[in-house]
Amino acid sequence: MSKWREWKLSSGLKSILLMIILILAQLIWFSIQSPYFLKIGNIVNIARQIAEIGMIAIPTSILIIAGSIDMSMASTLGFCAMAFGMMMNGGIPIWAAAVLTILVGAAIGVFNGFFVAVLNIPGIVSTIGSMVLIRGMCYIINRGNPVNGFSEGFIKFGYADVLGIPVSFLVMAILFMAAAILLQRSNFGIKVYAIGNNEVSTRFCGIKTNRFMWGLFILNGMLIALASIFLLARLGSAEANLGQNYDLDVLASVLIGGISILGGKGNIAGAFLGLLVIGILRNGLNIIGVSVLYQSIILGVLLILTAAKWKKVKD
Amino acid sequence: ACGSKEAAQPAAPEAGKEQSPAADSQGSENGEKPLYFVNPKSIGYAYWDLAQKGAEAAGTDVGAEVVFNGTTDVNSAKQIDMIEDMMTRGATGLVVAPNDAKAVASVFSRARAQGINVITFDSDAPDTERQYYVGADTDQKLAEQLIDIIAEDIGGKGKIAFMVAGLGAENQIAKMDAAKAKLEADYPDIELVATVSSNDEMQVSLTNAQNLLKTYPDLKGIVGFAGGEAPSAAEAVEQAVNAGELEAGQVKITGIGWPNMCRDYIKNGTINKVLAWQSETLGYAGVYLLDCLDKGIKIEGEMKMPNGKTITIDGPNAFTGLIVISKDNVDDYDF
Amino acid sequence: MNEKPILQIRQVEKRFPGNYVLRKIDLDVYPGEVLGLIGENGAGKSTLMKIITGVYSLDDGNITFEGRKVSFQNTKEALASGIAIIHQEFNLFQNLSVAENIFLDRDGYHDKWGRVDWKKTRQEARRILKELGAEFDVDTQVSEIGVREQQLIEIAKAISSNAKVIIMDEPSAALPQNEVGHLFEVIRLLKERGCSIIYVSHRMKEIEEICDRVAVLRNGVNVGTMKLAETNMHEIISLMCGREITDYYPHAQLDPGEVALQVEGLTNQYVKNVSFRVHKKEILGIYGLAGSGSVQLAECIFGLNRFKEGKIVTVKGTAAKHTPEEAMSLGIAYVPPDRRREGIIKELSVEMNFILPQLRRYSKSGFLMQRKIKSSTEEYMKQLNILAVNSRMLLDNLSGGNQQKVVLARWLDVQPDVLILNEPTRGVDIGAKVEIYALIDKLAQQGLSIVMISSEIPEVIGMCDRVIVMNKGRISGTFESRELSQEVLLNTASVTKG
Amino acid sequence: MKKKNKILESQEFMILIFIIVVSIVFAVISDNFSSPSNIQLIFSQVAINGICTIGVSMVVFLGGIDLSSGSILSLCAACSGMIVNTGMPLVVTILCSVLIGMSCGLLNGFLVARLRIPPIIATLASMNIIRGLAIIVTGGDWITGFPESFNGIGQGRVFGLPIPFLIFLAVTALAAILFRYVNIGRKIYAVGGNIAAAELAGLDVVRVKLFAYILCGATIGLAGTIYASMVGTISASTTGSSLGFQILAAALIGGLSINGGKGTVLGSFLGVVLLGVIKNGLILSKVSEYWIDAVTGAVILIALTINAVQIIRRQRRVTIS
Ligand SMILES: Nc1ncnc2c1ncn2[C@@H]1O[C@H](COP(=O)(O)OP(=O)(O)OP(=O)(O)O)[C@@H](O)[C@H]1O
Ligand SMILES: Nc1ncnc2c1ncn2[C@@H]1O[C@H](COP(=O)(O)OP(=O)(O)OP(=O)(O)O)[C@@H](O)[C@H]1O
Ligand SMILES: [Mg+2]
Ligand SMILES: [Mg+2]
Repeated sequence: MSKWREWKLSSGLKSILLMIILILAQLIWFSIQSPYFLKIGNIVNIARQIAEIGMIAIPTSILIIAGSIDMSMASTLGFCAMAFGMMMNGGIPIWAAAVLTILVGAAIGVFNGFFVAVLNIPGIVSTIGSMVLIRGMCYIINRGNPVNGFSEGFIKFGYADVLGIPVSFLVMAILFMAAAILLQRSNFGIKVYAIGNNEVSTRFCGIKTNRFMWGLFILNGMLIALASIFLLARLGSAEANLGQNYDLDVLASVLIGGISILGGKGNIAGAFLGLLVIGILRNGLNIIGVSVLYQSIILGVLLILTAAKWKKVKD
Repeated sequence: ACGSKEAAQPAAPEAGKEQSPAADSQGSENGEKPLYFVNPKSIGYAYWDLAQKGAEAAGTDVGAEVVFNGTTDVNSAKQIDMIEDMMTRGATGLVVAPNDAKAVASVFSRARAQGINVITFDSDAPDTERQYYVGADTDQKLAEQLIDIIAEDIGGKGKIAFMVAGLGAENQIAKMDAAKAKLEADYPDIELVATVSSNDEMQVSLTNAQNLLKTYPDLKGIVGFAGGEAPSAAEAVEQAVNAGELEAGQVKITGIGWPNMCRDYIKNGTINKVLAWQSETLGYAGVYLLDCLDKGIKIEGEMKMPNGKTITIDGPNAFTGLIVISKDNVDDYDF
Repeated sequence: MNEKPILQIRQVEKRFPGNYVLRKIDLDVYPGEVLGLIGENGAGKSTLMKIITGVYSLDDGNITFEGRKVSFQNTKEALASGIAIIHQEFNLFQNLSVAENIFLDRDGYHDKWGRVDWKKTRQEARRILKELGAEFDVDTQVSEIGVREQQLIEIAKAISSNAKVIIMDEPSAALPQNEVGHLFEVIRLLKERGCSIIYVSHRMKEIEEICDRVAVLRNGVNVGTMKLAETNMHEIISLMCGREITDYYPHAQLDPGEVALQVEGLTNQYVKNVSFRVHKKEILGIYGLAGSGSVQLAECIFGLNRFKEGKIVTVKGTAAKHTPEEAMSLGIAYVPPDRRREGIIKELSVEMNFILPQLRRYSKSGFLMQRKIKSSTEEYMKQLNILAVNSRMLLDNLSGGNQQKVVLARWLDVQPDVLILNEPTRGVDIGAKVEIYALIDKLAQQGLSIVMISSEIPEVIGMCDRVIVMNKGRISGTFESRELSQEVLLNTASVTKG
Repeated sequence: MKKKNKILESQEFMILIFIIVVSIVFAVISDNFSSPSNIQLIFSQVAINGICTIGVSMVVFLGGIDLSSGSILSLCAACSGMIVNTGMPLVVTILCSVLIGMSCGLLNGFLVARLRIPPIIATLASMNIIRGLAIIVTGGDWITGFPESFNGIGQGRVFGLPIPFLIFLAVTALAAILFRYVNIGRKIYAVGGNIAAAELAGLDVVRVKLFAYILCGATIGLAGTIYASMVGTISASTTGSSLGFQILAAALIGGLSINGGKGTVLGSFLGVVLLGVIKNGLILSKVSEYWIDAVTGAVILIALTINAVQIIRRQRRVTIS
């Protein structure tokens, strides 16, 4: 009896192991290829580059585990960044603007969650609509003009570090840890997994699944808003199309990280590793000078390799 | 103009204790070629391919290693990531076509702090520490010239529309604003009725042009502010003319346009004139200027580059000049 | 039955990862017989049937059909050769019509260009359903019809093919009693045509009524095959369970206590003006054919469905918000009928499934109290005899019966005053059934009120103190247990007027 | 009576009503919207996306998804252009383009059916790969300067209707027939409805999936040639870059379910037309360019909401009698 328990366990660990191997392999390969790869400065680069994607990957992982998804994340990111920038330019103190921006993210979450929780439209469907709508809003709020001209201090903040570790990365790492603990050890976590596995059963246990999903969308909006603050600090400027295609990177890290698109399965630690895989890949290929064209092909192949089930299975 | 000898010195004072990788590579591997990183807005376009050719040719001519790479999508965050990565790799000079003029400011100042020379090309980032901008001409000159062309085409009055690649893109906005100012100042009888954007998709810009023709039956002219717009407009006009919905010559078209894409339309008269420049020359000039900075060659006046082309220096700007493409000269160019 | 067997199974072995399921099984099926196949849950019945029809491959042994060795790749091949199967679980396409579900992709129902012969498909579907005594629109989408009809479609699918052997894996589990009669008529008809049937069921009554011979599986071993005429049910059951079972329905009537649940004039789109009371220590049965509204009634009481009019009152108060949360606070618990869809969460552990309704009780400022969870779960695992390696085991890896017990444990832990059990023994073998009955009895003795919704007449009669019969959303009769008989129940449940 | 009710309640009917309402609004706002030549224009504008949508719908019926459609379109259009520029006749060009599309479909099908990668991941991957291929094949160059004779398929008209639209109609009709009257079409629905049951019933699920993806690729291949002819210039890096989401939006508006097994070809057709009408109508109504995306998004959400409310109402109405 205990034998197949181990077997089951290992299948859960398998994707994590695979990713650690992938990361090690990349590290070795790139450091052989380029002497600059393992320099502290470069590691810091990688950390800073994946920070915002990571912040979005957290709520995205949670939503996907709970059986939904937010396709409008890139638009939300852009909109929040623009809103934040305009508030700062409008004379609102940075901290107040940051809080308001997170509220804007929450409001977008309320909007997105409404369709899922009240109208029972699957997230992947309704958020395609809001993706278009929110991107449209990006153009409307500043009549298409980029937002920039922020204070020196704010721009410095984008590159600030603590003991050499970029602040944005620290924040992301802390959030990841918090999410991991919450998912493993709290009420919240069980509900996320339970809903993703079997929404009906969960509802039959007296849990208000719709309301909970709504909450997840609000959380999602808030974390994206947070990411937008760091992104804006790093860029110092927001165009109306800011964040476009970020969703693909976020999805790729989450999915490579072994979180099942079908919901209910996967581990936030996996998403973090997936993020590292992609971050290191991008950086390493850039450093050894591989054309981005081949980079996207390599990324595609990597996605396939990690997701494929090569063994032929019958019973 | 800080293109002096000290820029080439490895240890700029601000770099302080942080040993820059650039300094590293130069110091230790003496006699090694300098490494120039040329970063377009994105790759996979003919325009940037030509820039790559130019940049690499210049690399050979000046004896530098040139790496040309960019993102697949127009995305300023990824562009900055890539510049940072190349700085790590020890690039001694950067030639960048910024997607967002403001967003590159911080990475540029860090590059300068490490003693890396920075030049923008194709699109400028004026409020940054970049040392030179290599372009065909200023956005303002370009836009004004386009307005002059369309005004001449339509006889100084009537309705016109703008077609742009991205409504929110900085370089498009700069051109549009200059064009609007020019209209207001010099052509009060020309009315700008609409602006449509295509996100650089030909099918979308074709659709946009078709819809414009329907919406404004009395439209006189269309100005395209990115390479794909004028040919799409021409295609739409030709199709409408063929279908008998429009009279030939009723709608005039101009804009930025590459000879290869516009050749047929220019030859059959759908388009009179477009403005163009050779991105190959831009790429070449960018690398060439970097090398001048590196070697401490004085940058001023009219400079003849090793490939025989000249650039005009005007303050921090280096202009290769705009080419007016028309029936007479379209066959002289192949790009 | 004197002739050669049409289907011969020799020395068949099957292992799943870490699980030895079938050991050297021998089994013969003769033309024109009905062979009963019985065994406890997990004995390997379905696995054997799936091996015959090519769903699973066998590890060892061989199968001979009509004198030729066969090894089918899938059920379609088996069907083409003459072996049809009705699976234990429904395998219907909810998005397709009734007729199409029966004949999809069947040779002869589309030409060689692949054009579907819709006319023939419909006609034949209508004909076969009529044979089964069912007449419903063959163009209806399966998603719009009830469980009973779905079971009939599964049966229709199997008998539509002129197969020589038809395997029926618990075909009656979702059928009300009267439909089983129709099914048996059809089986007899098939038998006359020379068709052999392998009939798997946990209902001994049915085995007794329809089978010629019975094979008994225990732990993957064929422990005996015998002619029904030469044995009796008692013997068969002992053989199957490996022990004697004497007391099926242990429930002795108790003096009912005060009223625990009072339902008055409940009305919504499913139920009309339903009123009843349940007392402490009482087991109230609700009997109804599929579509009678009994399921919806239960969901209504538990706050899963809204109602327009009426009142639900318990000792702890009156329902106002109609949410499951409120129902729980009023002391009501509900064990739904469809374990896989409504009961369990298979990717979560036993523990997590166990605490789900009471997250707040098992957590402190939002974080789980692991030790308390573990000890509480293990206590219930012991109490209900739940077989699992430990409390962290994923529910998916438990057998169906044990999964059901986890669901039960979850709700007992809520310590309700009223426990609503919806089809608590569906698909459960006799041994486990008896265990569940004993448990229900014990709970009633402890003072719980139990509402048991069931479509199995014997258990309704055997276990309940009082029975409400529902028909078309209304209560069509209330009976004390001594007045009960099968005929009375059936008649009251199926009156067509009003 | 019952049947009539069914039609009136169907998603397709709702969309039709929605299209009519939106059109009336536009016709009131704008003088030109209802002119015959504008209607022709809308028809020709929806054709390419429409043909692709029908193709992708086949995969959606199956319970799949295709994010790579834009990349496939780009590759096929670019190859069509390059082939036609070598002087090949139109028929050969179309055939080659369809073949290339089918190969891409085969790749997707292989990933999804054989390697059992969830479709959203598989096509996310192939989207990257195929786009890269398209750029490499074209060397990043604009593909343009097609011979005059090539214009017919994209710009010609028959009975006053644009040929691309007629092809769109034909593809829709063929697909409708396939999914109503042909065995493989029904099997695709079946697999989308309940894949476990399909496997148990011995339907060759792998083959069915491959078939759907290949057919999807073929359809996009056909659209690729039309794209080349109609647009006249192809840039491999941007062609169809937003197509994947537009198709999804159209299909979902048309009542297809992302989980498969639900919806009709007609629904997709109407979804495409609705989006086309909105896009054209907004520009013709001189709505500010900054508002176009937002309004489009809002209309998508409204259509989805109407559908959802409809479903909820229908569920409420199910009674036992
Ligand atoms: N993935 C697995 N690997 C190994 N064994 C498994 C796996 N999943 C389930 N099992 C075993 O299969 C059995 C459950 O199978 P199934 O659901 O068919 O049970 P059952 O025969 O209906 O039993 P019950 O009598 O409880 O209804 C359990 O004994 C469990 O140990
Ligand atoms: N897919 C599977 N993977 C692993 N083990 C399985 C699987 N299917 C069945 N089993 C095992 O095979 C055993 C026999 O299961 P089977 O379904 O044949 O029992 P059964 O006799 O039909 O029970 P029931 O009366 O509940 O239908 C189960 O105990 C289970 O352990
Ligand atoms: Mg079984
Ligand atoms: Mg079972």
